Amino acid sequence: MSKLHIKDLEVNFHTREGIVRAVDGINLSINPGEIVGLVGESGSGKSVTCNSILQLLPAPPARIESGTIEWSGKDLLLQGGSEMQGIRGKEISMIFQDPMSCLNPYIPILDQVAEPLIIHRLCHPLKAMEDAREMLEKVGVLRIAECPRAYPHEFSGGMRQRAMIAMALITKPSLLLADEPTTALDVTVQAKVLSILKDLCGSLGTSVLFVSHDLGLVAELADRVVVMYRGKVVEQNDTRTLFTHPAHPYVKALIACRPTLDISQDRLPTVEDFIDSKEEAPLNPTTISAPNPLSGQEALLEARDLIVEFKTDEGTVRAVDQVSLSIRRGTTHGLVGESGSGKTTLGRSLLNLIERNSGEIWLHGKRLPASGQNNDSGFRKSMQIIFQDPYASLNPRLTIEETLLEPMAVHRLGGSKTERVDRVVALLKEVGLGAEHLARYPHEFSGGQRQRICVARALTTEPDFIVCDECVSAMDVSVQAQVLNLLKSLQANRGLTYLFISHDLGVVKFMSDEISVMQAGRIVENGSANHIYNEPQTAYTRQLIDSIPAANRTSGFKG
Amino acid sequence: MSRLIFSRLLQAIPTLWVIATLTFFMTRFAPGGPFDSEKAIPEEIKIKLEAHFGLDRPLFEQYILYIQNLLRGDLGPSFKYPEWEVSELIATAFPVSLTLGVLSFIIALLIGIPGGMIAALRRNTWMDYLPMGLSMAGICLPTFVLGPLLIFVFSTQLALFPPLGWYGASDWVLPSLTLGLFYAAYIARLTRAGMLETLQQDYIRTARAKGASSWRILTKHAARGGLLPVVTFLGPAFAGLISGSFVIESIFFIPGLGKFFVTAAFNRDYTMVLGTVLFYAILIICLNLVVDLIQALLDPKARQAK
Amino acid sequence: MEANKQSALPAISIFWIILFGWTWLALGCSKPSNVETAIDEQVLHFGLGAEPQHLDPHLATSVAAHNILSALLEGLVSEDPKTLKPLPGVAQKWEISDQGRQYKFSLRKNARWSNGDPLTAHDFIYSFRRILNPNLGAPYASMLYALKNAESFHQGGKSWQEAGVGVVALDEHTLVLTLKNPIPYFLELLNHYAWFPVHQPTIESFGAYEKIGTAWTKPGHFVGNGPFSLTSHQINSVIEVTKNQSYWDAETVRLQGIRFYPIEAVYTEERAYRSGFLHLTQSVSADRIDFLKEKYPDELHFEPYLGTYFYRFNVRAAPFDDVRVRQAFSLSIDRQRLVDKVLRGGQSPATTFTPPGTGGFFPAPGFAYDRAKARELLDSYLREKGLDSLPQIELTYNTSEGHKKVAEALHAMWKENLGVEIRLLNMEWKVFLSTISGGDFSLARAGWIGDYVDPHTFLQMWRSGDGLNMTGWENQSYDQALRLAETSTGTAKRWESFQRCETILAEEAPILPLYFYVHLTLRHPSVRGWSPTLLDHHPYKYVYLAKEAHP
Amino acid sequence: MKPEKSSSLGKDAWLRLRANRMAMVSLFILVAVGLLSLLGPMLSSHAYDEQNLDRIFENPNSTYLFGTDNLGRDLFARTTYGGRISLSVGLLATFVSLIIGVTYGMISGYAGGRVDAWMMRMVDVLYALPFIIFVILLMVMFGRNFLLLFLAIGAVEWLTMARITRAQTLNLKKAEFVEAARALGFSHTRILFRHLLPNLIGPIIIYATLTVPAVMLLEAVLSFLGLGVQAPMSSWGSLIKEGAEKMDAAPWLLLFPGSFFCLTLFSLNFLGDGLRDALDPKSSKD
Repeated sequence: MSKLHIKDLEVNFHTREGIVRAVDGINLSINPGEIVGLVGESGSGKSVTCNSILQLLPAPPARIESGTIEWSGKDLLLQGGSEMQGIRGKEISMIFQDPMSCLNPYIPILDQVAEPLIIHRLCHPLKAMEDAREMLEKVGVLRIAECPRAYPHEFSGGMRQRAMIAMALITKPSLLLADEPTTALDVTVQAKVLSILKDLCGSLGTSVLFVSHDLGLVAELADRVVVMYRGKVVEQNDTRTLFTHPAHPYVKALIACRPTLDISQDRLPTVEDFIDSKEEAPLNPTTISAPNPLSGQEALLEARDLIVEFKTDEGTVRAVDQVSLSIRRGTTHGLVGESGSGKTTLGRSLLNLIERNSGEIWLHGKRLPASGQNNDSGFRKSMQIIFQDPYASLNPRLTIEETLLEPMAVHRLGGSKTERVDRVVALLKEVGLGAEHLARYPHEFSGGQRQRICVARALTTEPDFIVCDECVSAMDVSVQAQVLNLLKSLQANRGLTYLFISHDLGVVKFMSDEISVMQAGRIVENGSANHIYNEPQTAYTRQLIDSIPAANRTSGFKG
Repeated sequence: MSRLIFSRLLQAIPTLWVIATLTFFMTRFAPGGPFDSEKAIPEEIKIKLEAHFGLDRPLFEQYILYIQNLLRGDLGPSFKYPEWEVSELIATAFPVSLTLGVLSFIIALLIGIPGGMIAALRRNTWMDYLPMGLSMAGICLPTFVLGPLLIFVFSTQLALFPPLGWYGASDWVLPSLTLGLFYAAYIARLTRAGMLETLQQDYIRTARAKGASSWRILTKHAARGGLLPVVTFLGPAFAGLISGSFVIESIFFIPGLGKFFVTAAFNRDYTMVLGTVLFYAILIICLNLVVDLIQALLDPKARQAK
Repeated sequence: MEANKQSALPAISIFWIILFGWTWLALGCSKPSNVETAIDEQVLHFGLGAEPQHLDPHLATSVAAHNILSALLEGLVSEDPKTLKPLPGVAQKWEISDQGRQYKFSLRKNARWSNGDPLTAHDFIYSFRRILNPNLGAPYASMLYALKNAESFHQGGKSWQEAGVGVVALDEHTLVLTLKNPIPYFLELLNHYAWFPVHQPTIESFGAYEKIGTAWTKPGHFVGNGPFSLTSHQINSVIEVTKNQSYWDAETVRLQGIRFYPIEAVYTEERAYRSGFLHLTQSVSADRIDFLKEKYPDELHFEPYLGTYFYRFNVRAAPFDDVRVRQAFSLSIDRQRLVDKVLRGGQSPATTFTPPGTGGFFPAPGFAYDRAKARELLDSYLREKGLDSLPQIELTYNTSEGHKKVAEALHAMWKENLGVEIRLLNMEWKVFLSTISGGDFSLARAGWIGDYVDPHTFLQMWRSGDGLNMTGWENQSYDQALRLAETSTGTAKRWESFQRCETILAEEAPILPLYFYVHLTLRHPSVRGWSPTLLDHHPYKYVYLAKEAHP
Repeated sequence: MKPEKSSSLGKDAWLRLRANRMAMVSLFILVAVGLLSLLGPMLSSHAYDEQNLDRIFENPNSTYLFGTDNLGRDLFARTTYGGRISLSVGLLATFVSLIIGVTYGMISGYAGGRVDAWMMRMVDVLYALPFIIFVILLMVMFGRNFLLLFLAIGAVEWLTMARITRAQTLNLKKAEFVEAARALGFSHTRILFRHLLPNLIGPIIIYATLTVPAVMLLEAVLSFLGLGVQAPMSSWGSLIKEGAEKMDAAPWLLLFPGSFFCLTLFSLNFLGDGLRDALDPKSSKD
């Protein structure tokens, strides 16, 4: 068993726009049998660090400027192509984030799992297939026994990630590099995959470098946690100490700004609260929120017996199955469920963006027209949507000004052009941007800023009802906190009604007054936020809650 | 799989019908007729001739008659060479074009795919620029320049190969090279683009992380995905190759199909035009089907979808 | 990316191994050229120019068909290889009577079909009847109008007996032809394939008597009586004939076979010749004359060819409805310069329509070059019409390098000499034909090759309403003069009438003769017994191949 | 990495294109060839149809920069004049094919469902037609007007463009900004032309740079068949065709127009590649 020791590693990216320092002199070591968590937000350099160990960085543009990576007496950075081939997959294996794209779609799973054994000539190819089958069964890919020639696309994401684990561990490597291995998975699946990973590595004595953006998740698994921020290691310590006594303000902020399930807050603390003030902020700057004063009023939106079906090659799929829903004015209705549960479809059919097969939708007591026609803009003005991906939801060819003016022009709001521009500027200020941003194009903004623009666009028509469809799911926790705070304050100021869709129970609970849990197109549970969390009525909801890493469920550390 | 073949063949029927109809009327509306000639034929003889070929009937009746004959598999005699049936002419010329096409195809693949792969692997080095530059030259040079050029070098100057004819293996070299190089150029570019795209895929990184060698990555992991777009191109390209090339046939004096495509239209040889058009359409339909089957073979996802 | 260099090498090396292997294989198989082996084999490799449309002599219309049919069939007479004067063919001898109206042919007894059947006078009657049968629709049926009552039979409605066509078999071997009126060049006419006999049993067995497009002309079916018989026909590739042993004069025939290659592209044909693939080419591109003259001075031949290259005016529409404009266009062409500088193939400038010397007829020059007069005529026209310039004139020609070159040269000449800029309009062949015959042109390119060596084959075209006239020009005196020439018997009288026709043509200028054709060809020195003839007819039975003489 | 100045995607693409040396050289060559074609016939002291029958087939010399042809015409004037014809033919036909193809593809992709299926079926049918026969028939019908003919060729060339546009539209249709536009109650036309079309420009431009050479090659093939421009006009295709026939006797007749032609095609292709890189969203910042 060897020890990995990274010393003063510096990695730069040489792009046309200039040199970007991705990793800025970090030191890190992994002892035999140890599980080390490497945590940071996007752009912190955690993946670059991980990839540079096996020389898997795309070069150019990446260049390792200095440092050493010691592994069983050798400096990995000095090894040539064929030496590295001998180490990769044999001594050090790797698992990547997206199981959908990381398995070769043209080769049967079994062959891919067996391949490391064949490449490294560890056994006879026939024996390798046998071992691969065993390994796959061990990680729970049971279908392989029935159809050994199955291809990756025939498996779900969770099964594929299990197969990736089997592939990585089949050669019994000394070190496993896991780069965000569960980020793309649903919580319940994530929990299962993590436990398999942990058990298997434990039994093989493999040490693990576990890279993740999710501190809570790492707490669940790691013996030791290393936190990176802007290419530097800001803190590393054993898990318990790091959680209970974080030293660096950034780490403190990371722990604090994630909405948790056990307490209710009106506003989330943000990283700026901790870093800019340079002072010890309270760990829990929260107030238990008072009951919403607007609650109990009449329903703004009501849906009755909604059914939405899609035709696919395999036949008709019922995405929304007899859903009835009522949302009161000025409240937030949370909608939670795993991928494929139909929550997004429900959101869009409420906006009449998708044709529904049957059912009725009432807004302001008026019935919406049956089909998803575009031109009956009467109701369009009062209902808007904010999407998950702020990168895709802004037209890249239009400036912010054009994007925001267009809806007003189409709906003839706001009289003259100057009046409209004034309103646009006011809106931008409201979402935390300014008039100086008007002439810019979307690609010049960060993800958080773009989402603010999307919010502003949704507000141009002065709607009452906004569907937030996973609108913070793609964001780092620190940015997520800012956007969630913005949505909350807008609701307070404008009396907006939200349908807040997310797979993240914590976020939903933070935002919502009421929560519906969706599964397979149906709403399985309905109730007030606290009620759902404290007394889940169905096994499914309970499973959802239990799957959340303990550290994310509560503000305290119980791992 | 057999369902795919069956449904495709079923779809082919309306396609062929539309094509036959379109062509029928287009040729008839083109000015001039099959019996116009310089030594002006007396009017009464022309009428006789037209009656003999049924051209005196109303156009729509001719059309119905043609479709009826077509359903019986009868393409009728050529108007230009009435002593020959259209199907007979196609049947004599097709083997020639097939030989030429297959040879060119092999050359195109043998040059194009390795060339594109090398270029993709060594992107932005001279091993990329050289084959890509050559392939651009191949695309830019019309075959009627390349053909005489090859003849000039290999036949006139070096006396290695005969400059024309289609009588033995040595006659095959220059025409298939001329035709093959043109397609090789396209294939090389497509291969390079496809390979570059595939080499950026995450699963290539996975393969590298397993310790696979470059050769293994190229052949086992990247080739399938990278060559899929090439396969799509190959169907119509192959149809184009084996249905002959007028330019090549004219330069090298080869009795292939390509000549009929051009001269039939020029001669207003109505039956021949329709015959060649339908023949080509059937080729395209069959080869597209083959392409789909190959794609299904290469791509398990496509296999399942079908 | 650390790809290793060996990665793509196997594929490349496999490719090169195959290529080299192929090269060696091909080299190993490479044979001596056609021309090299031909002397021993006595096989002539003949550039045919185009695939013949028909091999049925009664349906054929092309030069290519003539070149093949004259090997496969023989008429009543044959041709002298140098002068094309009639020699005995199937007919051993003949007597002319009734002031040239009646011909009595004695057929030779040893004349046989290629399948051994004897060839009799009835075969000729059957053949004449077939080509004149209105239901066959033979394009050259009118060639036989020379026979008495042939025209009325061909117009239909009458049976052969009723019509009484002037052809009678006195016995198996004696055939009497009666003409409508005396034709001095009648015997020459008989060498046209329309007069060739066909084998009755074969025709009947294919039902080809009045049906177009039967398989009787294919190898294995074709029964002929010529010096050669058809052995192979691969369309667009080769037509092969071999010596017919049952031909009556097989002793004279020295060639064992002829291979005809329908190479259409003139540059491909030239390459074929230069590589020893062909003995002779059908044509040579005008642009290659200087180059080939230098490289193959002894093999490039300029041979007289009975044909005139000219343009038609459309006299039905302005401005060419006025003779002054037509004359102006004609007078502003420097034909000598056109011939010397543009065509460069030894053509002679056409100052008349009939090539001088056709059958001994030398017309007086009529079309001249006179810039000043041309300008004057045009100006007077413009003044009279009150025009500043002529409307846009289009010169229509069919797609061909040669036609284009001439048109471009004339375009420049008119621009320079007349100050008129015309527009050139190149049309695809069939469109060209329908445009011209529809009269939808102002100036159109044309050419005429004589079917027989007599001025009549040229001058008859300009009769009012003739199918070949197409200019819309009608002239009573011309028609009279032509009729007079047709009915006269004495040479002097005929020449006088033809001269009258020529003079009217030159005065009225419905056409614009440019030059007289020359047959340009590359011919290998080993081809012997081949003489230049006016009609480009070369009786194959006198042709043979011999080693080049080494002076 | 936020730029100080605001920049549109177009400007960004231009900056990236400027960094691509191959593409810039190509652009320069194209501009030079274009200018030469435009001005060349005026620069030459001989008109493109002016004949000097005493000086035919002359080697390049001081009077005739590129030599003369079979009628003693100045090859420089003819080459540059031919450039005008070939380039305008290429651009015109491409333009027509773009208009038809993009509209067709966009409608098909945006409408989706049965409309899409039928429209694409039609494209498949047209694909199965041998192109050359149809060009000849069109040629025969429109033969009198060369520009009209290339309008017709453009009308035949649009198939691939339609397929590309449709595929892109299908992708873009699912983009969230299109859905946002629908949620905001915009009309279909507005979505098609203001939101979809500008985002399709990238692949359209790239394919257009590949269509221009394809059309120019087609023009050359038509010249080979004798269906090219009306004499005495010249086009690169017809000049190359004539040059190829005489390459052993008068190589300059092939060399000069051939180099211009190849240079233009090379440049168009490299420019297309450069544009692809420059407009590729993957290579954008972030």
